[in-house]
Amino acid sequence: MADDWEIADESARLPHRPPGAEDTAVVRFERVGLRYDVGPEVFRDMSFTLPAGSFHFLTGGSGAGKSTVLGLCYLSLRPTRGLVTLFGHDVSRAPTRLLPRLRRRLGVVFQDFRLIEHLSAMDNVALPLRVAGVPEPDIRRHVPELLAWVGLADHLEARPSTLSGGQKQRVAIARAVINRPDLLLADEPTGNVDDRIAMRLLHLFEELNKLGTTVLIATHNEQLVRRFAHPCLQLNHGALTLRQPEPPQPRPGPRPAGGLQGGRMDRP
Amino acid sequence: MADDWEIADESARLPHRPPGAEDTAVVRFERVGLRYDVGPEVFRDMSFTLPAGSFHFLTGGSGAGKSTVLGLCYLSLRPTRGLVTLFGHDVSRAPTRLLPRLRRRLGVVFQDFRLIEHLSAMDNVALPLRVAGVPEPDIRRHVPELLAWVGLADHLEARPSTLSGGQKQRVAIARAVINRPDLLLADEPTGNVDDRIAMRLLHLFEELNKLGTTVLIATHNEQLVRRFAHPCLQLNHGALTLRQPEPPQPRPGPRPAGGLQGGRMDRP
Amino acid sequence: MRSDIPLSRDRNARLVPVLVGVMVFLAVLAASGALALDNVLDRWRRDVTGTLTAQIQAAPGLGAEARAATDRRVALALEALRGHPAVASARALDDAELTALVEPWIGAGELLDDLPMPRLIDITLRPGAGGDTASDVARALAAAVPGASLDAHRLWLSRLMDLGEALGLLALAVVAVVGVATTLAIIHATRAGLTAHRPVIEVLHLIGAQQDYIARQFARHALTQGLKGGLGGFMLALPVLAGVGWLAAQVEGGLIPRVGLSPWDWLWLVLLPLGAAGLSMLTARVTVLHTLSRMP
Amino acid sequence: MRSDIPLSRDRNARLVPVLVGVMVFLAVLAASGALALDNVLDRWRRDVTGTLTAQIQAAPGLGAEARAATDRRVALALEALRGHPAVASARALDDAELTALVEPWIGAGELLDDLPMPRLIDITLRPGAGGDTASDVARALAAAVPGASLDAHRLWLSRLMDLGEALGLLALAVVAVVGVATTLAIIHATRAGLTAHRPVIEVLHLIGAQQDYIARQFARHALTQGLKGGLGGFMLALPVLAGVGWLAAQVEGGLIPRVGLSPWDWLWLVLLPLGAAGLSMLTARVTVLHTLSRMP
Ligand SMILES: Nc1ncnc2c1ncn2[C@@H]1O[C@H](COP(=O)(O)OP(=O)(O)OP(=O)(O)O)[C@@H](O)[C@H]1O
Ligand SMILES: Nc1ncnc2c1ncn2[C@@H]1O[C@H](COP(=O)(O)OP(=O)(O)OP(=O)(O)O)[C@@H](O)[C@H]1O
Ligand SMILES: [Mg+2]
Ligand SMILES: [Mg+2]
Repeated sequence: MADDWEIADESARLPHRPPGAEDTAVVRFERVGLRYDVGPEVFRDMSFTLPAGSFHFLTGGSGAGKSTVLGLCYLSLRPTRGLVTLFGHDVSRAPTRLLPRLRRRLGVVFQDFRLIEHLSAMDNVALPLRVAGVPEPDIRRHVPELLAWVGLADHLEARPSTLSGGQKQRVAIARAVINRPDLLLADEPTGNVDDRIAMRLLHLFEELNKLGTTVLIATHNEQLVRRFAHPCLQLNHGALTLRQPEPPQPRPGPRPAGGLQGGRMDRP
Repeated sequence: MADDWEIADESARLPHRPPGAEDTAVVRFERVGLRYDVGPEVFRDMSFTLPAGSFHFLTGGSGAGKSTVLGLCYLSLRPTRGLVTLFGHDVSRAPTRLLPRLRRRLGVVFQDFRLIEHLSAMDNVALPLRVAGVPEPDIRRHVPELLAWVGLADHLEARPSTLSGGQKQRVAIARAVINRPDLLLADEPTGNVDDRIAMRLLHLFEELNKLGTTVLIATHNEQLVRRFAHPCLQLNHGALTLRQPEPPQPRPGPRPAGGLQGGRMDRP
Repeated sequence: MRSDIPLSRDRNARLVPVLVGVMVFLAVLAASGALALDNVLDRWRRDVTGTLTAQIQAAPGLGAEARAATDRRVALALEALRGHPAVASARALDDAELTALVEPWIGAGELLDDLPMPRLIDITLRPGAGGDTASDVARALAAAVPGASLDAHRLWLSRLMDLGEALGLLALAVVAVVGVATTLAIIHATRAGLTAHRPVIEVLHLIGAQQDYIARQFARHALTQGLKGGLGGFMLALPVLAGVGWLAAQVEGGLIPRVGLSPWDWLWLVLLPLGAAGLSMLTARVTVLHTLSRMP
Repeated sequence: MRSDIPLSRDRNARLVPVLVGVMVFLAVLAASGALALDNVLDRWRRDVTGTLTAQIQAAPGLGAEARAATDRRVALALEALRGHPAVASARALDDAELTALVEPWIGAGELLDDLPMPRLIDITLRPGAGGDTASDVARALAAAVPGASLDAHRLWLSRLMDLGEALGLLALAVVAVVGVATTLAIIHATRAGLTAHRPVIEVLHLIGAQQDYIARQFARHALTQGLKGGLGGFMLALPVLAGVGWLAAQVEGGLIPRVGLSPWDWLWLVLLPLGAAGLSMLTARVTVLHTLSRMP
């Protein structure tokens, strides 16, 4: 796991994002509005920017529109009004051919996991690699390593329906990060795990962030937002406000040294 | 809402549980063991009792077996070994005819909601009443009231797929409590809602508890467990320990007076 | 009855009615074919069984004398036939009948009167006459009257009848096979339609619904869907049947009787969509109860 | 090709192969029926078209004299026929042929030699002879030779032929209808099978799979399933066809030619399961691409 996940030649993998160009916008919303079908507008005139390499939380009450914002970012929804750009491309006007290539640079943790029921945990996590054409031997090596790291070494062949809620969520997270995305979007990724695992997963996201991945995490967990000092986008009645992190709080316990290595987490 | 939900002649509804007989066990596990198919035992020799009218949390790491314990309580699973009694009936030996009647005295919030996709929120919540043969006019009155109370007045006719994660969870909770069950089992009922709504839902559970409902809530939310002073069953490596509540902490904000009344919660 | 779980709002479940429709459509075509064939055979049977035709050559020459000679031959033949133990009755066709028979082939007109026409005798056999009765009668006739023979045509028709009967059996066999295949397909489609509803069944079960309550919901739903599909397929088959009937009416010859379906046949056909819907309902009920019986 | 998404592990999706199987089974039965009917008609056509049989009554009396008189009549008739513009050739059947024809009806033996047997003449008409040629020839023959007539039997068979051809058309129409229904059912079953996979399609799409990659996965899966079902249905139809063939062989008369299928017919039949599988594959591809085109 470690060798493959420790950075080596990150710049070579990300030619579109020259080192130091932190100000390049990975996601940019400009006066975006969205309504579902004939319903009311979920929000309007929303503007914000996620610079490359940034780490943001996205909070807001239930039904405020967090998942909707993420859906716009991962190209599952099109804005009704306004402009959404992803990696500098206007998503409304990008040619259809281009979209799959943009999507492969994303990692998404869906709120309802969206695991494929008739595939094993391993096959589910391998999906982004298969789609990207990664050679099978590499898949066979990387996937079990990552699953072991999230504490599912014993469940490689389990169908999603035989996994507990938190185990499913960890499979979903593994699938989102397996191809080291340029942009990670996670929707309530710790809703079904206990605080210990939540910490561990957040550290995984921070580790990825250090490798250059831009991260946006929608969450209700105020504690998490407070504990990790990252800027927070707050959705409230369709309006977005950016809240800078409070002065760093003492982290609970020492941060694990070998960040992404470590043993199993199952039944801690 | 209020009139119907405020107690009136509770004793008449619960002849099996004479007032004051708090020691009557609603759920009793005796040296229970369970394994799925050919897998390892999730736990063994588990014994505990939920007295009538009690309120317990159930905690434990992801994959520890919380959902499995609840599944045993709501008769979705049969113990591989040991004895499980529900309302005094040995579930392994109760005649099949009896089980639906036992199940109707339960309210269950499933971790994955299990809403019926092609029914509206209203029809989903109405399901337990329909199954119990409640007259349609009563259903038409009670269901919208309860949905309004959990903040979904605007979403009565919405299909589950058009609801946000937290909205789905609230529909699931409404369905569990609509028939004022004798035993409420909730699996991670606040995983998808923010703290404010979580508090509100917990108060709903406490309110029900005061009306005589026995409550068991599986959760990862340590904060919640600490904030509400109720005994907590802790699952750890297949062993169960009972932790009595710490000395009462100051509750966050005044508890709403008209507990179960009140306005909408959507987009707080 | 009070309002139930609105299963019919599930819009994905259009498969079952469509498949039931197609199956009923095919089954109606197959069954009506078999029934019509059976009707044709029935008429042939009535026409043919127990009757024979003898042909008496005309005496040579033209004119009244030759006619008288021919008449004598016919009288002789009638006598011989009536004396035969297997013959119930024998009747000579009169001139008008004979002319009517020959006319289509040779044309009407005075020519006919001049020709030395062979005479025909309709023979009715006693019931229960065996298969070789015809040969027996033929031999007796030939011995009694020179130039008399049995009409091979009718004999041949009787053989055709046997063939037709065998083909009818065969058609019935094919219809049976189609019926079995149809039944299996409807059962399978209904069950597959229900797998999509397994979570619903599970939730209803866990909510405390009685097994029978759940099964009834799904059975009623399946019945409605099956009726929709079955009647649809039946309706679609009607114009096809009408077209086939029209074509058949066009080709009706003297030999091929009118192809048609009796009211009883129609009853059978109407039973097909109803049966398909009932089958779908029963399958739903059994499947749901089976699914439930495997839940604790 | 590298390992793909193992869609085939989805165990709920047995519906499509079973339905394709049933449909192919029915289509094979229908098509082989139509082909066999066509073959029968073809032989009848070859037997009947352009040929006629004339019957010459034997001269009265027994013995050599009468025979000689009959022979003269035959010679006269042959001459008249060969002189007719519509007749290509005319040939008198010899004694052996005549005896063989009559034997089944009257029985063999010395009796036959004693009987004044009518003679038969095989007539071949020139190609392109019209529908009323037969009546024309009949009239000419009757005028030339007393006691000579055209065999109504053959004429009747020619009418039966017309009927058979119309029935054949009708059968083809029914087969076409069955084919359309089958096609629709396979398309529908494949699409319904895919609705269960919609979440999978969605996830693959969101993960950044190319449309063509996704469509190919599902098309290949559908092809495999369709082949399984189609070949299964074909295999099931084989014993039924064999049984029907055996029954038909049992009832073969002199008139009904051997019912059978040529190698070309078999090629057509084998194309049915392959076509069904191809149809299923195409439907899957089109449906998936359509589903994807409606996702942003
Ligand atoms: N597919 C849809 N069709 C119609 N309305 C929808 C759809 N999806 C979401 N909505 C509505 O849009 C609003 C915002 O939903 P969204 O899922 O973005 O909320 P959220 O912030 O993610 O909430 P939660 O924290 O509960 O998941 C909600 O009122 C919801 O009912
Ligand atoms: N249907 C099943 N078949 C086989 N194994 C199962 C099944 N359901 C759960 N398990 C296994 O049983 C163990 C306990 O699962 P359970 O769902 O009870 O955990 P949990 O405490 O609810 O966890 P979480 O907090 O993540 O929901 C897990 O290891 C899980 O993989
Ligand atoms: Mg959401
Ligand atoms: Mg659980």
